[in-house]
Amino acid sequence: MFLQQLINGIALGSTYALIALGYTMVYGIITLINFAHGEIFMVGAFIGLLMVSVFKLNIFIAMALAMCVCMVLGVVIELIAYRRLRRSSRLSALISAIGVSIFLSSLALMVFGADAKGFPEGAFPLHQIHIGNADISTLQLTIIGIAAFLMLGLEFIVQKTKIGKAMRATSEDYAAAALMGINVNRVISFTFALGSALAAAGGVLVGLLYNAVSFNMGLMAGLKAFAAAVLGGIGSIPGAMLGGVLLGVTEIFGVAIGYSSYRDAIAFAILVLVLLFKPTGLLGQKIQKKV
Amino acid sequence: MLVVEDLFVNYKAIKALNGVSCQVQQGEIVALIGANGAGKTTILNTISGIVPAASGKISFEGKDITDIPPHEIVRMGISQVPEGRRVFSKMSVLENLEMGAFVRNDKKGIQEAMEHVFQLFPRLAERRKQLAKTLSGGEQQMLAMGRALMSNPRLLLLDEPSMGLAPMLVEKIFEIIQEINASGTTIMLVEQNAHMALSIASRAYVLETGTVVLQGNAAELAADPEVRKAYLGE
Amino acid sequence: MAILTLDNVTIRFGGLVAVDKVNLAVEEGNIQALIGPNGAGKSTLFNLITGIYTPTEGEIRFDGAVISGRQTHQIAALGIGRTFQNIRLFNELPVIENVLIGAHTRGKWDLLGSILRPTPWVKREEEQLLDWAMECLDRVDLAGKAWEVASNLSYGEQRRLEIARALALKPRILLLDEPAAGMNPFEKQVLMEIVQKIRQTGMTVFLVEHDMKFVMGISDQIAVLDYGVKIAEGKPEEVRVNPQVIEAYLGKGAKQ
Amino acid sequence: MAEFLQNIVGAVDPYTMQVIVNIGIAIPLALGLNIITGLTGQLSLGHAAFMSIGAFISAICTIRLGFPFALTLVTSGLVTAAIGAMIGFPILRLSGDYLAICTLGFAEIVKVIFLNLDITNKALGLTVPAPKSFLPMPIYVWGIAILSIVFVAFLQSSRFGRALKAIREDEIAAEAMGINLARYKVQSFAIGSFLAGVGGGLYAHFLGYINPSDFGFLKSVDILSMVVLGGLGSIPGTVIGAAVLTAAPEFLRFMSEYRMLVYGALLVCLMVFRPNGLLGGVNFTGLLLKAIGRNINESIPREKGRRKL
Repeated sequence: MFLQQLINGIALGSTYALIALGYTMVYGIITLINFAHGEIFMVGAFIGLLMVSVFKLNIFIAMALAMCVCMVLGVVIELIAYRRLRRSSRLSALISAIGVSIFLSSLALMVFGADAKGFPEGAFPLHQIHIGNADISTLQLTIIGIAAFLMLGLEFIVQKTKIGKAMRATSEDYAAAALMGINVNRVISFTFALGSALAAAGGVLVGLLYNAVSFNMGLMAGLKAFAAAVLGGIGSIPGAMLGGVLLGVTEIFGVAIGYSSYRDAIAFAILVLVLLFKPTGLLGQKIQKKV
Repeated sequence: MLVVEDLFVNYKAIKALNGVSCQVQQGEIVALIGANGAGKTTILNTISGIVPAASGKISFEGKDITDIPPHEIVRMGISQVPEGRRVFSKMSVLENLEMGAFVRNDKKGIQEAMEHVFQLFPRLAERRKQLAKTLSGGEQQMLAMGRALMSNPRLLLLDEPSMGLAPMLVEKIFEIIQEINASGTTIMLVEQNAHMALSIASRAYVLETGTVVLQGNAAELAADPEVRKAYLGE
Repeated sequence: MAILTLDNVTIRFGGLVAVDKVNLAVEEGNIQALIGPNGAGKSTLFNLITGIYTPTEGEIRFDGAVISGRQTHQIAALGIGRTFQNIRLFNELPVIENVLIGAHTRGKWDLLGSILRPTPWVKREEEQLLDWAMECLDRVDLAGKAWEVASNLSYGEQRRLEIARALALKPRILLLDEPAAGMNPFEKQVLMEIVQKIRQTGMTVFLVEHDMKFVMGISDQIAVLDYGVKIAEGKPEEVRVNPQVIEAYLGKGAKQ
Repeated sequence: MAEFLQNIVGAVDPYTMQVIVNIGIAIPLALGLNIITGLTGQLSLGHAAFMSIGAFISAICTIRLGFPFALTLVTSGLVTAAIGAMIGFPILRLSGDYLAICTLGFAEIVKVIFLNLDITNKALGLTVPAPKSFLPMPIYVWGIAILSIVFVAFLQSSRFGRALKAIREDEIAAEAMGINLARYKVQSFAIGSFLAGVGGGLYAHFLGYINPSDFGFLKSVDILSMVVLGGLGSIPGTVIGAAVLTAAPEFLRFMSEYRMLVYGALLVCLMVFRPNGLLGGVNFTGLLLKAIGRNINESIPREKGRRKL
């Protein structure tokens, strides 16, 4: 029972982590809570669904395509809705982000309708594996595997590649990075592309997990993923992974011990408590007050 | 090599520069001195493209660079060591230096530049794996200078290299600045330690509230009673 | 009598000792200056006095009472007014409202006063505060700009407005952080006269300044800070010829 | 008297009257958020939660306790203010985005709690009986709207309001002027919550049915847009914002399908092209004087202008 719930929790948490990474990276680089990020996740899920059910593509190819489309979407959103606001107040950018979020979800409502859509039968070869008294599906294992693979890939890009290092430099000191000859705008676009791709992957995986894709799935998942990012320490990539998994596991265990109707409140209660007692999150760094 | 003509810069309603003109010849060390808020840093930042000019013209090696974005300026051969060092504190010494070479793609050249930097600052070689935030103030200054040298600049802009450093270190840093200059890099230096700056510079400009009030040969300026007055209120 | 005393005050940020065992006494009614190169810890000292930072070690006393460890707003209410090195005005508000906010501790009506805003009692206080604010603006020669938005003022005017705002607190000691920075010689002259006039009202002035002409011309007493350590103290003519000070400012070899 | 008013109300067609009343309900709600976000500069993304607290408290007062309507509204306002202060005390230490997220999280928690309580009838929601009052309901609502406008106008021009504005502009400088940040922030949060509570009470009784799901994130964004549209911190702006955004969906009915789509796009355009709000920076007094043909500068000579503050 415990093992079963743990695996369920980790599988759910991995999807939160995938979305949380985008929040954390974008916040790290332009200190904006990208409210539209949850909708990118939703769009990703729909693209994946479309590829599988209409174009009859393999689920993994569909996921890769969804990631590509969302990369472009993320970059375009930044270009249109955020770039010009980079020097305005934080509030303006935040409201613009909320506007994008409303726009995308109502667009999805218009195009795909209000009902949740499921993946066609056999889109993913489902098998159950028995470990002890736990039933673990191949889907759960795949989710955990893909999430882990993508996160390791991201970590590699950020730590080892030239553009990844430029991302870190830019998130630390915008002007100093520009003085190095780094094209800051391009680095920011790249960050949005990367984060959006991960969110799209998360969207397809969640769509498979619940076998439901709907226009309003972005809001709650986005908010929870944000909670995960804050829990881990916003701006920290390992923090987002840790936060996502912790949140997923807590949520599943909360449901298991009978608080299923408070499911959505659990994530936010954790969020509020973390903000109150350790505002920098589990792996975040302290920020010195500037006078 | 660098010509600044009648440069005006505003921050909102505040006029930071009121028609500054100055120039730097190939191979020189030129010092900009003056009190806080006189506009020294603004000049460097406008040359680097971080701060937009309201009017006026900046040209480098004959090309107009007034409205060119900062990352292009670095490519053209100007690099800046900003005030307060601003190293990437969460990155290692090595990674900081790699960032300095961001515009370059020649692996061999980068390797050579890095060896040159380690030769100038042996301390950095010892600490190449450490995160920059664990370095002392003096070491961070060395890292900031080393980082700027990684792009092989023809003109190096130095902003307050002595700030917050112990006197022993200040002398060391100034020796290295002369060394860098001797190896062929032209230098424009902003410094509050006027005597130190004038002792290594060939020429200097004295700024006050966004305008050049005095200029000339560094040795002559060092002896000028006006300079002493500006600094010590004599 | 000393109105403000610093006793062995030290603050560390991580490994960096920004202010190191500083002892200092500001005499009541004096103009006391604090000078030193950039990064010497002068502004940090002001932030310690006003409670923005808390000293790692040592004690700060104002008028006999220990103030280190108290909150910034409590310290302000005791009668310590200040300006900031990098001008911190309430930018979107009119000049007069900036000064009225400075007079916050001079008023009594609070939330209830908002509800009773049109009653004679509240009105009277508002009138008094307005008169007082206008008087403060007058003292820095800005009465004519009372209705402009603060961010539309020139640099020199913004610096003076900060002083008026601090004066509105009716402080017993006024801390000025680089009041002359970025001013032209004429504006500096005007500022010097303003500060002298302020002192004539009996107020103590404690200022950080880089402009030596300004400092030398106005101060009764000067303390010099270098790398967080007090290296000299005395009358302007003493400090000016102090070899350590010359070295800190002009660099080695300038001793003549 | 009451009959006379009833006649006036009766003269307007019911559909228009409903829109007018909705605007009257939106005004205290938006003004409450304007105090927190516009005046004090603390971004709240959970205003709908306070509205829902007010709505449910007032509904319960009416249904279970049989309070008269006026007492119901006062109770819901005060209880909401108390909860606002209680929540505000710990979270107002947070700054900027973190505060925004915390209020958002709090709002979601409130929603989930209401969805699980028996007294709020869980997910089914509550049916609220029409209030008994000698005044016709529209007059009642607008009376309260006007009262809240006057109150906020007083507040803005008082010493208290100036302290809030100082906090918005620069917290460190405000503190150096002797302003107790924590106290003023909590008070501003409490007053904003009070108005949200009253607005929630009006909403519950005028609509006659409330459900916790009606007070989600989108409702908070809706109220925030009213404040932002009119320009943060401006009372006329907020009132116009409340009126326009309440009436707009009615005018946009012909494109009901695209409504939210257009709304989202407009929000982005508004921020990109006018980051200070559509009416931000507009001098309403000046416009008024101009409209009646007076020169602005002449009309506010020094002595008179003083009182204008």
